[in-house]
Amino acid sequence: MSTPLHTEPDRAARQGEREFLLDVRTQDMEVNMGPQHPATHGVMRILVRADGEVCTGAQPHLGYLHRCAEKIGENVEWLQYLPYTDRYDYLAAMNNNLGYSMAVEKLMGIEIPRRALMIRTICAELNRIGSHLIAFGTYGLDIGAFTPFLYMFREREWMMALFEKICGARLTYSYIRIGGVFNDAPPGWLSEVERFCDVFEEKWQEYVDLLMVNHIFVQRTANIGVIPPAMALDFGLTGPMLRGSGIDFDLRRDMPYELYAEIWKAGAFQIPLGKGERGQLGDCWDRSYVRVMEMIESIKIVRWCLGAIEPGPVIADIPKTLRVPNGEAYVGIENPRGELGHYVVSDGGKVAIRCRVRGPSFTNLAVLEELMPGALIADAIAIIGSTDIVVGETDR
Amino acid sequence: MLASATGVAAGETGGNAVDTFLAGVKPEFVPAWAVPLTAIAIGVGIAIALVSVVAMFSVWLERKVAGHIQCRYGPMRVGWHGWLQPIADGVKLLLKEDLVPLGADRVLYVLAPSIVLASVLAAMAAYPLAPGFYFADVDLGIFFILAMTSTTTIGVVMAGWSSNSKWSLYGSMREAAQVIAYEIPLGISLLVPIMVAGSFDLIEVSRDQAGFFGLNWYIWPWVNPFMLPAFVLFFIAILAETKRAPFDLPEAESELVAGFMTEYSGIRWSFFFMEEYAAMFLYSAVGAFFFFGGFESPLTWGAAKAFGDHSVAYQAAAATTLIVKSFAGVFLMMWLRWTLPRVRIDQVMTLGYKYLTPLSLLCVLGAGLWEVFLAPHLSWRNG
Amino acid sequence: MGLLERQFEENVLTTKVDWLLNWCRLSSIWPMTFGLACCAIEMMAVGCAHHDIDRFGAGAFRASPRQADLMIVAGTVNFKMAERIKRLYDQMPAPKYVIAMGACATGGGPYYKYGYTVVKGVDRVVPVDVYVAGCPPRPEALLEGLMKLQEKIQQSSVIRRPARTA
Amino acid sequence: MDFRGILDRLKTARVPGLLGADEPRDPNPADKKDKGRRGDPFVWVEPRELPAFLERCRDDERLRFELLVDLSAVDPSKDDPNLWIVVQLLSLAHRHRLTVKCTLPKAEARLPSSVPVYRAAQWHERECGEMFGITFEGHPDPRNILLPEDWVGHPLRKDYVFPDEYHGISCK
Repeated sequence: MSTPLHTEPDRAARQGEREFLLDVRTQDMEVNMGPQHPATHGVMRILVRADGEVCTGAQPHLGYLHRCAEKIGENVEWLQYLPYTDRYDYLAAMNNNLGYSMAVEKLMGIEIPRRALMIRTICAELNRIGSHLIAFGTYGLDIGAFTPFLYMFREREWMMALFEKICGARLTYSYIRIGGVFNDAPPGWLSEVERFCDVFEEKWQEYVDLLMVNHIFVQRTANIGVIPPAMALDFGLTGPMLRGSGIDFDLRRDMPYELYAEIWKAGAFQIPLGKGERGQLGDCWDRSYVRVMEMIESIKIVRWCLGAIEPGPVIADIPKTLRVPNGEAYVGIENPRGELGHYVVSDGGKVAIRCRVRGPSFTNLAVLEELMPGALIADAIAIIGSTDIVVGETDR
Repeated sequence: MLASATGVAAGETGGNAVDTFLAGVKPEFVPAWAVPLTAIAIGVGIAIALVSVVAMFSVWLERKVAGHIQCRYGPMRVGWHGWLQPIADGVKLLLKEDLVPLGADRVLYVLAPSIVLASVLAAMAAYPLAPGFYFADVDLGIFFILAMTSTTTIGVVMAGWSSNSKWSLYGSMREAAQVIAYEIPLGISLLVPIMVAGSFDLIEVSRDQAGFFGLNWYIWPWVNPFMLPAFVLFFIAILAETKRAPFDLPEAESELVAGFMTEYSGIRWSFFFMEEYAAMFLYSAVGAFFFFGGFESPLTWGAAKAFGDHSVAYQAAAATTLIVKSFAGVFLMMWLRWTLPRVRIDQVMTLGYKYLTPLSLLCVLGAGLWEVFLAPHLSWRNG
Repeated sequence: MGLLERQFEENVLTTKVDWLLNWCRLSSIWPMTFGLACCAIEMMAVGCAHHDIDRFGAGAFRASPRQADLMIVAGTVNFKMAERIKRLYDQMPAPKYVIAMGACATGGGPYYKYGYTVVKGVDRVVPVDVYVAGCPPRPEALLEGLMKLQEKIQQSSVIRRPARTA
Repeated sequence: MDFRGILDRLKTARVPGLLGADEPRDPNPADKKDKGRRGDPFVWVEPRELPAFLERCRDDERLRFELLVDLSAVDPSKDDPNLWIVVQLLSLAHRHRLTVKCTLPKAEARLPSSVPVYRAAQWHERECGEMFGITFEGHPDPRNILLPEDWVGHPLRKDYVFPDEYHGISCK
């Protein structure tokens, strides 16, 4: 662990450690990791106060991609709001659709046909794999390894082709609707998903060997940006950030929704947990480890669904113009980045009173201010990469 | 003890092939002092041509190697398999607007790229293309090359400081720290082959490794067991010197936007680019000379047997072997760049000072002891 | 290039020189890594192995605006980002081009009606050369946009005096 | 524990600021206008006491709401004089959720900040403040988080008028 010489602004000498630089008064430099920076995954500005290479403070500035999702939620009809849900976390659009649809279904109290639940779970888990692939690929890019990013896009292209076959879009699907899914899976789609799972498992092993256990990658991520469990809870982190710090909580298992209770009982998947193998518990390496292992768990869930799916209707009967009964509901689901919550208030009309979106990246990013002081500039990039944020979801 | 027998074969030592040739064909009315000047002009022309050709080819090679490592094609539409790509890049960079950022220290900003490129060109001068064809047969060959290439740091620090941007300041500070730290192991690990060869002159070293099927190359353990570890340290040091692969911190893509080159555009930026590729070519050529038998290979051995030492065929064979070996080194560096992640600055420093420098000192100690005590008794060494 | 720019009248020689200079410019357009939103993911897909943009010589994504010729505005532009885009555009050296990728950059896209912070089209901030439709446009659409830009560069005049419009 | 259990625990532990609870109910057939209520139950809390209430929820042994999942506000309608503050709590230990609501007059929307209780509240409160015009007393850094610094008006209020020009870029 590279213990930085002086993180306190007034540069008091540590106990016992003679600080020979004490008389040199250097001024901290304010560096703008601006909205256009290769490592900020989109448009997020971080004002880093650095003394040489050592960061002494960081202040994230958001809002460069604020697209007024919540105001639109109050002006657009229920079903028309679905395309907007794809666009805030554009790496896991299926999970966003699922979250919003479940919130409205909870208010309406309708029953979803079993085949629709199956297809929903398959799509959500495939999208989780795609999202983790990009997260892991761009993390390699931040650390400096260019090639793993392109290998992972090879798998993601296949996943996008699968989604294109089922709903016609590569990135913004609007496929999971209120009451079920838009249309049934085309013939041969399920067997292709099966083939995808088989191929993906050996490719997954290749990624682990290529990057996860690469010595330089480990040196750049172990013991960096350590989040103790107490800090994780205080900052309200969820998802891989929480599990990376060793807290064993996953909405799919602990507060199951849709089919996950049944899948968990069938023992199809486990929840990977950060164990601090390569450094302290809760460092950047652990978070990446949790994301990589989650990909394999998602494959197991998809395999279980493929085994248990049978023909049947795919959408409950929904009136053309939806009128959601009076009431309010909050539904949180396990998005690849954490808990994606939809808080929907309706007074029985065609348009929502309030459609609040709780983005996991928004909360996970707040911990950055706590992790940056004392890290080198190169570590700061590794920490930002390990939080795996999507700016569309941070700014909504 | 080794050099005397073979010295005469390459024409009188000391003089420059181009110089003697010009003196011979010089008409009367041309004054005497014109000959060395034209020789120097020709030499500078050759050096610049060599550097630009090498940079052009390396740019194309890099994009194709990167492409194929990442299972894609790389440039295809610009001429057959994109061979016209470097020419298009070069001309486009020439046509770019020549801008100097506001608040930049104009003189240093403009001077920096030229210093950087000049140092590599100067180093190229002492680089013999073939045993008989070289610009300057400098007795202190490798000593001169190392001295010249170490001046690039000055140019880079000037660039970083003068372009008035925080990112380039970071890049240049890292560059200064890293390159200076790795010059020590670079110099020391080269001592091992110099000790075995007994001379700094590149042509002498290469001739000393002549022999059947390259069995006399220095890299083999039976010549000196400490040569292989010395080569490994040498290779790591030149990776850091040319800011490549795991050590590309000064121009860290994902951290410092574009490192010390952030504010440069157009032709000035391409100077830095050419310097990087020329330095890669030069260092791998030095590696080829001192570890992999410079001009000596089965090809030259056959050509020497068939056409004798002075024939053009022998010179051509020697030049091709050297070019092939150098580009093998360049390819290896490119291969590393697209696979390994980047190391952090303090890890680079600890590796340089705490591990590479002591290890290279050990190598020199071991090689010295081997040379003094064991080498005279080994039959194949005294050949 | 200031001296030579647009000085000569049109004849067989200058058109040939123009053709060559334009060919060099269009075959090495270096885009700037500038992804805003969902279109950025499709831009990454274009840079990757399946639809390789490097085949057109445009694969070197430069992070610094100084070394980039092409700014692909991929995603929604909002007011807070508009000033940054203007500054980045000004920092790019002279022959620079802009591709407005996706419905948001072209005209506000799905956020046109109720997006109070969304700029209704990036052409209100920077001059745009090629508009690519789609939300997000398929990688092939972006490649087609790049080819359209290459055609546009092909016709531009470098050293010829542009035809005197009335 | 289900909602009833949590409510009883809140009452027995005499948690400060508890006003009442509201649970989903079917529309009683008698009067036409009563549309009933669907969805989640929630708890009404006195706004001045919100931080103390949250602290007790977090530290109470039987409740253990370690995670503040979300803190946001709702403007029910144009003519309703009140705003709602909605807090979602989640307990990892006992696997249960709680929604806490309090009403604030629109004209004078002030309440103490709950950042000392949950650090996660910091950014949520900043977003709430800029979108609804609520001032959180004692918030360490009350700048705008999503909107530009010089933005006029609070967009998520029902009576918000869209701007027609910003820094020279027209919005029409």
